[in-house]
Formats: sequence, structure tokens, C-alpha cells
Amino acid sequence: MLEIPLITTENFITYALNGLSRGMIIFLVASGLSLIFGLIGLINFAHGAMLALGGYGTYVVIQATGNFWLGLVVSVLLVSLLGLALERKVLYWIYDEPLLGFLSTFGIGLVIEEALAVYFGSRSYTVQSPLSQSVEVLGVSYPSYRLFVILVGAAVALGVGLVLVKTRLGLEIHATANMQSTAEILGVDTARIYTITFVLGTALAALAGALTAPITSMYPTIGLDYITMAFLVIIVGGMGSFKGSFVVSMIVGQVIAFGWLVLSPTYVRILVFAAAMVFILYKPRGFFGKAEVHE
Amino acid sequence: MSELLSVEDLNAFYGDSQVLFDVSIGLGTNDVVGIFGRNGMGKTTLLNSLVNRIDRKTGTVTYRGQDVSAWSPHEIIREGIAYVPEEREIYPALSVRENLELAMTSDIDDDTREERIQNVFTQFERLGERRNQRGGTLSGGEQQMLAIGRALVTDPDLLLLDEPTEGLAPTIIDDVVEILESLVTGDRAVLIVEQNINRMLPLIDRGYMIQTGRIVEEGDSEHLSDEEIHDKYLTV
Amino acid sequence: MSDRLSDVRDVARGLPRRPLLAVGVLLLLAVPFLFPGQSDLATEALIFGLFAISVDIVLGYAGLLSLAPAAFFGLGAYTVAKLVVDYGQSFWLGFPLAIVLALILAFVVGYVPIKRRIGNVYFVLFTLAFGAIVHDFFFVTTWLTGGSDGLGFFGPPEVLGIDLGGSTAYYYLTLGAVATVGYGLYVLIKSDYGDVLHATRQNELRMRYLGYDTNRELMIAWLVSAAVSAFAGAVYVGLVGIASPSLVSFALTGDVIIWIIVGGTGTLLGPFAAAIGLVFTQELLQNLWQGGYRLLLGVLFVVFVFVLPDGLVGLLRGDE
Amino acid sequence: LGGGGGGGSDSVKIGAVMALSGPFARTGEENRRGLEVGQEYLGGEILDSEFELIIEDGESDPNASIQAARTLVEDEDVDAIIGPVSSGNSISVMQYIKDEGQVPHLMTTASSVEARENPENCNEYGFFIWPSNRHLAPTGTQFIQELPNHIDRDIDPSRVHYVSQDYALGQNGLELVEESMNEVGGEVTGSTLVPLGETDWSSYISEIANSEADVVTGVLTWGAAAQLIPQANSFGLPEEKVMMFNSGKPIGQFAASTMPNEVTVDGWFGTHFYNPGLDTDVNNEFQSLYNELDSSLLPNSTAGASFELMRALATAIENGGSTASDDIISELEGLEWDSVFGPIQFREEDHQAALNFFGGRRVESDGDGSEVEVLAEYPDVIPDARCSL
Amino acid sequence: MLSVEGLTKKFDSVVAVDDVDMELRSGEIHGLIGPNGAGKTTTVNLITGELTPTSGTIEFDGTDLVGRSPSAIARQGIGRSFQVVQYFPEMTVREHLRLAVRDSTETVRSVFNREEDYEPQIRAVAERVHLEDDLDTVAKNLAHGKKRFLDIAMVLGMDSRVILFDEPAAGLNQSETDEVKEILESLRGEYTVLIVEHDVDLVRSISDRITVLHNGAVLTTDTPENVVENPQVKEVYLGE
Ligand SMILES: Nc1ncnc2c1ncn2[C@@H]1O[C@H](COP(=O)(O)OP(=O)(O)OP(=O)(O)O)[C@@H](O)[C@H]1O
Ligand SMILES: Nc1ncnc2c1ncn2[C@@H]1O[C@H](COP(=O)(O)OP(=O)(O)OP(=O)(O)O)[C@@H](O)[C@H]1O
Ligand SMILES: CC(C)C[C@H](N)C(=O)O
Ligand SMILES: [Mg+2]
Ligand SMILES: [Mg+2]
Repeated sequence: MLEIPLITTENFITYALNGLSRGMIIFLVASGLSLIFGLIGLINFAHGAMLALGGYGTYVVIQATGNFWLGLVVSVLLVSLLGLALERKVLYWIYDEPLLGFLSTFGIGLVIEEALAVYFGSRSYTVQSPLSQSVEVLGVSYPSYRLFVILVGAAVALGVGLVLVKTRLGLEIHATANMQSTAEILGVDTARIYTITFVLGTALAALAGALTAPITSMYPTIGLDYITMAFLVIIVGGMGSFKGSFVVSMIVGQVIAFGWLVLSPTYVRILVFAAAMVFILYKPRGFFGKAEVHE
Repeated sequence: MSELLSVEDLNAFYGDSQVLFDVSIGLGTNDVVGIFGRNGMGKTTLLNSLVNRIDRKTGTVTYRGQDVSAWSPHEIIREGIAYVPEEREIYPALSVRENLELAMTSDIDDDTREERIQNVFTQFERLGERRNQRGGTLSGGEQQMLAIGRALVTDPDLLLLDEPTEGLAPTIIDDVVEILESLVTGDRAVLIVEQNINRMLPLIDRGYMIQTGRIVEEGDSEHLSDEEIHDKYLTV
Repeated sequence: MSDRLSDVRDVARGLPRRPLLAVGVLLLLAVPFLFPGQSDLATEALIFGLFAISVDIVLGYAGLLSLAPAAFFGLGAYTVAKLVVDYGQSFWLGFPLAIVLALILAFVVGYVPIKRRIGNVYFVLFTLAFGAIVHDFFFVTTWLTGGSDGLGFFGPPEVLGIDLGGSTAYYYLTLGAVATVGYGLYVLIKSDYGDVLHATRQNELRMRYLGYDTNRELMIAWLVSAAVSAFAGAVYVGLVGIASPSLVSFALTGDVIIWIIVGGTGTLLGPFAAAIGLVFTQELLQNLWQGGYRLLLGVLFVVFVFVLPDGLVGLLRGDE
Repeated sequence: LGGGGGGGSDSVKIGAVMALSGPFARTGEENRRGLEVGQEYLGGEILDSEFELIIEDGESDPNASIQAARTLVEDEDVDAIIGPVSSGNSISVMQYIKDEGQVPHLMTTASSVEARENPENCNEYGFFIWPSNRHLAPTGTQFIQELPNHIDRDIDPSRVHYVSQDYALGQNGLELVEESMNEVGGEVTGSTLVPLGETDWSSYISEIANSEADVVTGVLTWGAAAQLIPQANSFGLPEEKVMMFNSGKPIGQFAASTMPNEVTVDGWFGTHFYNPGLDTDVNNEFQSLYNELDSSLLPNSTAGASFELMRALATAIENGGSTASDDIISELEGLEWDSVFGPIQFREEDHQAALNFFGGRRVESDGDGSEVEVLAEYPDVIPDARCSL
Repeated sequence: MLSVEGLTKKFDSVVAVDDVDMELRSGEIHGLIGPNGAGKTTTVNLITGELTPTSGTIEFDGTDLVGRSPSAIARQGIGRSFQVVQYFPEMTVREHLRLAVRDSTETVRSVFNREEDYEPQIRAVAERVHLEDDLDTVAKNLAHGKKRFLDIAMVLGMDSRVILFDEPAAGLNQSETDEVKEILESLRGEYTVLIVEHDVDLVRSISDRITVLHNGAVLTTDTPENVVENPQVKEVYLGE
């Protein structure tokens, strides 16, 4: 028997905000994954490890300086640099081989996660939240840090979205993703576009890791928990569609935030995965997908 | 005649199969050169080899005295070359305007950009009318115009055209020929690949005939209009 | 490739095959006497070897990269555990049941994606979702599977007065089972059916126009693989005595992919040997550096993907 | 068959199965630290010769834990096993020990009665130092009933909402809390069982916030406490509900060192059985050895439990002068010693121990840390023996 | 033998094949030509089951093929080659031919009759396309022309009666094209052949009849002589 408790307005708002904050983290992970997949066709299994690195980086800087904001910036930068090195030195020459790309990023992700486990141990680390108070929004009191996460997510969505649609860089990314060799003969340095996109995607993962650290704490395999969900989000949203990953992340966040009212959360997760499986079969390009890194 | 582009002993391959054999051609500034030959003889492959858009090749390509054989396509293009590919390769999801924008590198200032785009819209009125339409929804002929327009906005020194009249209605072909004529009066060189040799003979200074990947004939338009040569290399 | 590498290859290729095989068989038979304390580890290695082969049937031969092999392995283990622990039924009854359940599940899950030929990338993601669902399912359905507590503890029964719970006895039982099933798979792959799979992987279009129902051929490989994985899982649970979520986890899937890549995809002996070798290497490394052995395995994997994508077998064969 | 009973090999070998990864890793690490402190304390020697401590990772998984135990017994030939960490994992290892392993088995933190009372599990080899749910639930209930005297909030202590994790510990804790609440004429109005390994607790916190009861109780793992406490604080949950958890999580030393700002928030209460201020030789020694090992954390009950198990084992072996299983077990039965938890004894009937509990909360201390304010004391808590060995 | 009536295929708004009637007479070599995008490949794909027609019938030996899978149609006796050569790069020529010659429905049953010897059949086919010396060559190492022959040989190895060739001479040099021509000639009478080809010389010289497609519709079906002289055909395809 399903039992749907009456939801008061305040509860409704709280749940919706829960969904938004969860959805934003998923979105940050998924959008990076989706950019990389849409552009390069690479299933980047190391993406989850980048998230973990972002989180641990933040943790380490906080331990050293006590400053979360510094940690956020430094770790995102460092992980982006690592992404740069990875793309330039390792990945670029296997772009034509999706299977090899998948396997090598799988291996690289494994190495990063295990290295974290060796260095920090497998247990989880609590990361002190920089904003511990609650604030009043729409008549409910809500953790200010989670609101911050929602705002950052929204800002990134808007910012990256605008770059993709309005700027020349966005145009070049679109062109490279859709017809790489044509972009080349129009004078686009597609190798550079690949690098920029990979680094951007990696930075988004690191940002997600840094942002989620104070909420969920940090452990080496945290990426795996997010990456499965993120893959499924980009399938439903359409591989490579930035808009798609945003919309679907928001939906998934809300489904989880409200789903527990009728079904235990793990079953909600199972349902979300099952829905994604059906999507892969019947609408592999997703809602928004034309394999376009655009809009 | 100062050499703008010269190609020596070019061999090109797709996987294991060789498509071009020891091809050598040259092109000076202000030259209009044609490459002719039947289906599948290697004309497109030759153009692709010039900008390194091919799996594997040997031989040298020199442009303005620099050996560009190993450059990547965009580097060669940025030296002032524009390429109108055979398949047109219009971005279906981008608007006509965005397709044109894409071809202009970022060092061009906004005013110049605007001016060049407007130029294209005057040359092909039809495109002007459709400026915000998505490339994918244009008719075949319109796409061909856009492909040529996309080359013109870069104000190139060397224009590579692969079958620019293909798929165009006869009236549009006349337009295109006219535009090409106006182009070649400027300080430009043009390399045209065509099957439709008769349309191009009035336009070109020189031409090459290609047969299964080998240059088999070379000469001015008079020489190439020879019946015998046509029978031998062009009729099917 | 360096000279030394090709030297190794020459030596390896020069070794006479048959005597080598005989030595291998003798070695396997003698394990409980040679390494009395290591029978359980050897048993585990054999089982994982079989598991690796079964997964390579889909990955290496059918060309379908699945991220859910642990689902079938775990299903086999849980089926046996459930029967024995909760229903008090015979251990042996679990085997056919595990295989049947795996076949049904594999058919239900595989039918549409194989029929629709959803493509490599999508198949990877499809099975990723499937694997996650199966793991979550076994994790939360406490009433059915014991959830995180698992289903145990039990040992295999006595047969003809031999207590199979003993390490040595179970080793030989496993050896027999693995040899039989492994040989069956070898025969299958060496038959024309192996060529059919091989060809289908290289060019499915061509195969269809030669009259082959490639969906059916791939489906058969998928089913065989699932059944053998489940069988391996069933043997495994007899060894460890408990079925728990780690047997359906992504970590196990990761391990089996590592074994296959290191051993060489599209060969039977490679993944089998690599699984066995790595189980022992892992044990060794674990003793040397407990916290970090998985890191070493990860590094090894990356090395193989980049430097020796054909795996150990490719190295020996010297394929280009 | 089986690893046999240890036997009389020269040097003593102690095996430990610790959850060093997975959801119990936090507890596992503390358990391990306790063993290391114990080794230091013993000067690395039992029976005047160096002993060996072999620690295997049970990965927070029953299968991996059994495998680890099997390796220890069958390959390493250890004389006794300490661990594993959770009830769920312990149960499977107990069954293995009972059927095959047959060595003394000292469990660190397993508290479900499923492990201790179900005749399928509890056995002559197993010893428990940690309190069971049957220690915890009645003590916690009693403390809840007294809470209104200690806080000036208007709360109804007869209705509680139960929170724990969805495995042996939590499932069985729920029954016991229901039982003891009923005994005092109260009720459990609802429960939230969270899957192991869950990290974002916001939905669960919403569920708890909307529960009918004023008081929230239950037992948590360290991993869960580390998620729940900060997340609940950020949602302001302790302002709405009184959060009272058993076996120390909100007021324990480990929480105080890993979440210093979180645990002094008003509204968190706990019952506990380790008083760091206990001024005995052994406790002082334990604390100073612990601090030498890791000065960023505080000596705590979890480390204390495995520390004491190691001591007990050493004592039993030395008293009996033998490492044979039977000898160790007969020495352990009834063993009485002065522990960091106070005087303690393994009761002969069921191998459990009586513990001194107290209820309290954490307040900021004069220094920069925090300290426990004890509000109520419950000495010598031990349930009736229910497992006949 | 094989007849197509009212065959139509629409992709969204594009009518790729428009109400095509065509009949292959037993034993003839039938050419199919037309400009790029005329619908030739689409027609072949419809007949072989790769695509399902929007409307129309495809009748072969009295049975309707519409709705059957490619492999079922292939087993009925319709083989094809491809515009882009299709082969198994890692396998030897012998292995290719073995796959073609053996019973494709056998699947796992093949485990139990492993000893079946296909060698004579394999040799016979190989000789027809001059590959008898390359039986142990791995396909990817064959010259492009030989890959073409291999593609054709596989079709011959199957038990088919109708063969559809899509541009069998594409990418071949003159002497290879001549070889293809010779092979095709040798099929006359034995097989019913449909050949799609842009090499008009080749089509003209070996076809008994030619069908010309234009914009998806049949322009004419006639003898080669008449087709080449047909002014409409000249206009849309052959040019001057
Ligand atoms: N990507 C490719 N892979 C393999 N072979 C190719 C590829 N592209 C072209 N070829 C082959 O290379 C040869 C030359 O092709 P190319 O496109 O250069 O000819 P073309 O003269 O431009 O013909 P057309 O007049 O039809 O455009 C042809 O035989 C063709 O089949
Ligand atoms: N999947 C599709 N979706 C939309 N249009 C298609 C599709 N497939 C083919 N077409 C269109 O149908 C028409 C016929 O294509 P087809 O490939 O049959 O031509 P063809 O006669 O074989 O040409 P060629 O000589 O170039 O091989 C073309 O206009 C093509 O663009
Ligand atoms: C980790 C601990 C809190 C374990 C818990 N007491 C249990 O029995 O599972
Ligand atoms: Mg061309
Ligand atoms: Mg075609």
C-alpha cells in the first residue's frame, strides 16, 4: 500500500530545495561528463575520481588553512590542471577508439581512487561546512550552505550555458562536436577545443566534489556513487546536451526528494535507473539529444 | 609566375589502398587552375591532401614557400586558404549566419565581420533572406551557396572548390560562375575540381586531367577542350 | 617493441604446447599437496578463472562490453544460499536453479538491447544501470536477501562420505567443475560457432547478409556467459559459505574486467590464467602492502591498456 | 578439518578482522587503533615472548569478513580472533567460527541481540565487551524518561521516533526500543531505517523532522553519525527534536574530535559507558598511549573496546599458560579485570559484560574542547543471560 | 523470379523510392543505374530487408519478402555485396568462405559436427574469383581489388540464386574492373543478378536489361542499347 502523507507548504518547499541542492550536484557532474562525451565521444570513467579529487583537495586545504573558500578554488584549479595533463599527454591519442578510451579512463579512475584510499584511508572525512546557519527562504528555514550549492549550480548552468550559446567558443565547441573535420577546414583548432572542453568538464566534476564535501563528507569511491547517476542523467537528457543534463538533473533531484514519501529511497534510485534503461533502449538520444554540445 | 602553392610527388592512402600516385601540381598567385576527371579518380582526395585532411600521405606541399605538409588542417587554413568541400558540410543545427561566423577566425574585428557577411548576402540574395534559418533545413542548392559563402567571408588568398556547381539549378550555376569570375579578377588564386569541364574552361588558366590517381594530362583551357582528351578521360 | 620483448615472445612461442599443457594440468592437480595451506585460495582462483572466461565470451568474442557480470555471478551465489539457508533445500538443487534464473534474467535484460543493436557505448551504459539496480536490489531487500547482512553461513554437504566442506575436497570438486565447464566453452569457441561470433564482432552487417541471424548468435553468447557466471557464483558460495552484496558489486565487475584485459580479450586461456595469477598476486601484494595492493592492480591495468592492449596472450603470440 | 584449536605453537598469534573500508571504516579504524595501543601496552609480548598481530580488512562486508577470518584461522593459524566490527559482519564470522574456525572469538562492537542471543549464532567461542541492544535500549529509554527534568523544553518522553541503519543492528534495535518503551507505557511512533552507505541524509532528516514524536532515538554507526549530526544541525533539527542516541555517538570522544562544533549544539543527548575522565591507571595509560599514536583524535570507547579485548586475551593466555582454544576460553570465562570502562567481567553464562552507563550531553569546556555533562547514571547494566552456550 | 511492385520508401518527407516496378528474370543480368541519390541503394536495401518499404510488394519465388529480416532473406537465396566492401579484417580468406559455405542456421549445433569438411566447396569458390592462392591470407592484408573479390566470393559461397551487387567496381582500377566483369559474365545463366554501378561501360557491356532510376522513380527499363540512346536518360544521368 502506498501511503502519501499530506504535504504542507513548508514541507513542500523544503523538499523541493532538497531536490534542487541534490540535483545541482548531479548536474555539475553530469554536465561535465556530457560535454566530454558529446564532444569527444569518450565515456570518461575517470570523471568520478576527479570529483573525489576535488573533494579531497578541498579537505586538505581546509586542514592546512581552515579556509573552505580557498580550498574550493585551489582544488578546482589543481584538478583542472590534472585534467589538462591527462588530456594532452594521455587521452588525445585514443580519441578514435571509444572502447580503449573507456577502459583507460576506467583504469585511471581506479588508480586515482586507490591512491586516495592509500593516502587517506577508506574511511570518510567530515568537511566542516563554511556556512553552518540556516536562513529563512520562502517562509522556511533552510541550511544556508545548501542554498549556496543551489546558487552555484544555477550560476554555472547559466554561465556555461551562455558560453555555449552566445560566444564564439561555444560555436567552435558545437562545430567540433558535430563535424570535427569540417571545423578544421574552417580554421578551428579542434585539438584546442578538445582540451578546453575536457578541462572544463573536469573542472565541473572537481567543483561538484568540492561543493558536496561539506554535505556528504569525503571518501575515495564517492565518485562512483555519483557517476552512475550522472551517466543515466545524460542518457535521458541526451548525450552531449547541456540543457538536457540540466533539466534531467533537476527532475531526478526532485524525484528523489519527493520519492521517499511513497517509496523507500533505495527503491526510488532503482526506479530512476530502470527508467534510464528503458530510455537507452527506446530513445537512446534522450529528450534533448541530437548529440549537440549546444543550447 | 610566382609560386603560391606547389605539390610534389604526392601519394595518398585510405587505410591500405592508395588513391593518389606521384601527383605534382603548381599554382601561382592570380592563377585559376582546374582539376578534371571522372568519378572516383581522386580529385577530392587531392584537395583533402592539400589541407591534410586524410589518413596518410607522402610527398611535399609548399604554400608561400613554407613546407606545410605536416601542418594540421586549421593551421593551413589560417594561412589564408578557404575550402569548399564536396559534401558542403553545412552545420545543420546552426543558422546561416552562425555558419558564416564560424568560418571567420577571432582576429577579425566586428565591423569587418559584419561587412563580409553583408557581402555574401548581396552576392547570394537567397541566403540573406534565410539568414536565421537552420542550415539543415536549406535546400541543396542553398546549402551549396552557403558553402561557397562560408569560404568567401574569409577573404581567402587561395580558394579550393570541390565541384561547386554540383546539385545547383542551371540558373544558380550561372550565378556561381559569375561570382567566381569576379573573384578571380582580384589578387587570388583558385583551384577548382569539376566534372563539368565545359562550364569551367572559360574560367581557368590551366588545368590537369586526373585518371585513377595519376595526372595524365596538363595544359591550358584550349588544350583541354580537345575532343580526344574528353573522350579518353571524361566520357563514361 | 624492444628486442628483449620479442625474445620473450620467441621463447614463449618456441615452447612446445602439449608438454606445457600437461605440466599445467599436473600442477593444478597437485596444488593441495604442493601448497597445503593455499587450497582455498587456489579454489577461489579457479572459480574466478572460470568467471573471467565466461565474461570474456561476451566481451572478447561477442564484442559486448557488459558492466554487469557481477549481477549474474551474484545471482548464482544468492540462489544457492537462499535455498540452503532459508528453505533448507539441497545445496545441489541450487546449481540448476541458479543457471535457470540466470538464463531467464539474462534473456529478459538482453533481449531488447541485442535485438535493437543499441551500440557499444549504449550497451556499456545500459549494463551499468542494470548492474547498479541489481546491487541496490540485493542490498535493500533485507526480507529476501538479508540485505547488507548477507545470506549465510553454510557449507557444502557430504557426498559419499566425503565432506566437501574440507578445503582439499572442495578444491577437487571445483577443479572438476571448472575443467568440465571450461572445456565445454573451449569446444564451443573452437567450433564454427566461435568463428561466427568472431566474424559477427568484426562485421555484423556482412554476417547478416550471409544468412546468419546475428541477434540470435549474440543472444546465445550472452546467455551462455550469464549461465556460466551464475554457475561460477554458485560454486563460489559453496567455498565461502555466505552470499553478500559484495558478490554483486561493481568492484567485482571491475576485477573481472581487469583480469580479462590483462589476460587478453578474445582468448580463453588468457583471462583464465590472468584471473588465477592475479588472485595469487593480489594475495602476495596484500601481504606486502595491505593498504595499497589495489593501487598496484590499478597501475597494472593501466599499463596493460596502454602498453599491451592485447594482454598477456597477445604478448606471447606476438600479434601485431 | 577446520583450522583446529590453535595449539601450542611457541609465539602467540592474534588475528583481527577490521572493517578498514566501506561504511564501517570509521569504527574499524578506531578498533584497529585500539589494538595497536593494546600491543604497545603489552610491550608487544605475551608469555614473555613477542606476539604477532595480523589485521585483515573485512571491507564492511560479511563475505569479505568471513574470508578474512578464514585466512587468519586456516592460513595464519592464529590463536584467537578479534572483530569484526558490525553485528551483521560479526554474525557471519560467528557462524564460521562455530562450524569450522573454532578459536576464541572476541567481538569489538557487535551489539545486535541477533548476534548474542540467537542460538544459531552465539556460541562458546564468542565473547562480547561492547553493550548489546538489550543493554542499550532500556538504559536509553530510562534516560529519555528523565530528560524533561534536565532541559527546559516542553517534550513528551513517552513518544519516540526511531532512527538507525537498515541492517542487523538497526532492525533489531527497533524491536528492543519498542519493547522497552512499551514497558514504561510509551510508544515508538515511527522509524527511519537508512541504507548503509547513504551520504545525503536530507530526505531522512525531513522524515524525522515531520515525525509525530518529540524525541528521536536509536543507534548509529560512526559513519552514519558523521553524516547525521552535521546534516541535522544544518537543518536545525535539534531545535525541533530532542536527539538522544544510545552507545555514545553524539557525546562520544570520537565525535568530539571529528565534529567538535557539531556535537555541542543544544539538543543532542546520548547514553554512554566510557568516561574519559575515569582516573585509573589503565585508563590513564590507555589515554597517553592513544595520544602518542594519534594526537588529532581523542581516546574513545571504540578504540577502548578492542584495547581491552587484547588485554583480556593476553591475560587469559598468560593465566592459563597455553594458547589452546579450550584453555583460552576457560580462562576468559568469568575473567574479571580493571578496564578503561571500570571493573568488568565476562559473565560465564553468556560471555557478556556489565557496564556502567551514564546519560548526558556535550558542552563546551573551559579549554578549547568540549566535555560531557553527566545528567544521570546507570551502573552495572547487564541483561539476563539468554544464550545458553 | 524476383519482382517488385509499387515499391515506395519515404524518409520523413523525402521519397527515396517512388512506386518502383521492376522484375528480375531468371538468369539475367540486370543493371540498375541513375544519378546520385536516385534511390538505387535504397532499392537494394529494401529487397534485402535492411529497410522496410513504406508500401509495395517484393515477391520472390511466389513468397512475399516484406517484413522478413535480412538474415532470413539471405537464407531464402538472395545474396548481396556492398557499395563499401564488407569483410572480416582479422580472418583469413578460408575462414570467410567457410562461414559463407556452411549452414548459417546451425549455431551451437556446430559444436557437434565439427568435422564437416567444406574444403572442396571453399576451393571451388576461391577459384572462381582467383583467390585460390590467398586462402590463408588475413583479409585486411589483401589488396583492395582482392577484397572486392572476396566480398563477391562470399556471396557465391552462399546457397543463393539471386545476387545483388552494389557498385562492385567502385574503387577498382581498370584491370581489376575487367576481372570483375569477367566474374560477372561467368554468372550469367547460373544466377540472377542485379548490378548497381556508376561505371556505365561496365553495366552496358554485361547487362541484359537496364533499369534507370531518377528521383526514386523508374525512368525506363530497356536493353542497354536503347537506354544509352534514351534522351531522358542522357539528360538526367549520362549527360552529353
Ligand atoms: N574515406 C575513404 N575511404 C576509403 N576509400 C576512399 C575514401 N574516400 C574516397 N575513397 C576512394 O578513393 C578514390 C578517390 O576518391 P575521390 O573522392 O578522391 O574521387 P573524386 O575524383 O573526387 O570523385 P568524384 O568525382 O566522385 O567526387 C575512390 O576510389 C574512392 O572510392
Ligand atoms: N535514412 C535516410 N533518411 C533520409 N533520407 C534518406 C535516407 N537514406 C537515403 N535517403 C535519401 O534517399 C535518396 C536515395 O538514396 P540512395 O542511397 O538510394 O541513392 P543511390 O541511388 O544509391 O545514390 P548513389 O549513387 O549516390 O549511391 C537520397 O536523396 C538520400 O538522401
Ligand atoms: C560500528 C558499530 C557502531 C557497530 C554496531 N554497534 C553494530 O553492532 O553493528
Ligand atoms: Mg570528389
Ligand atoms: Mg548508392
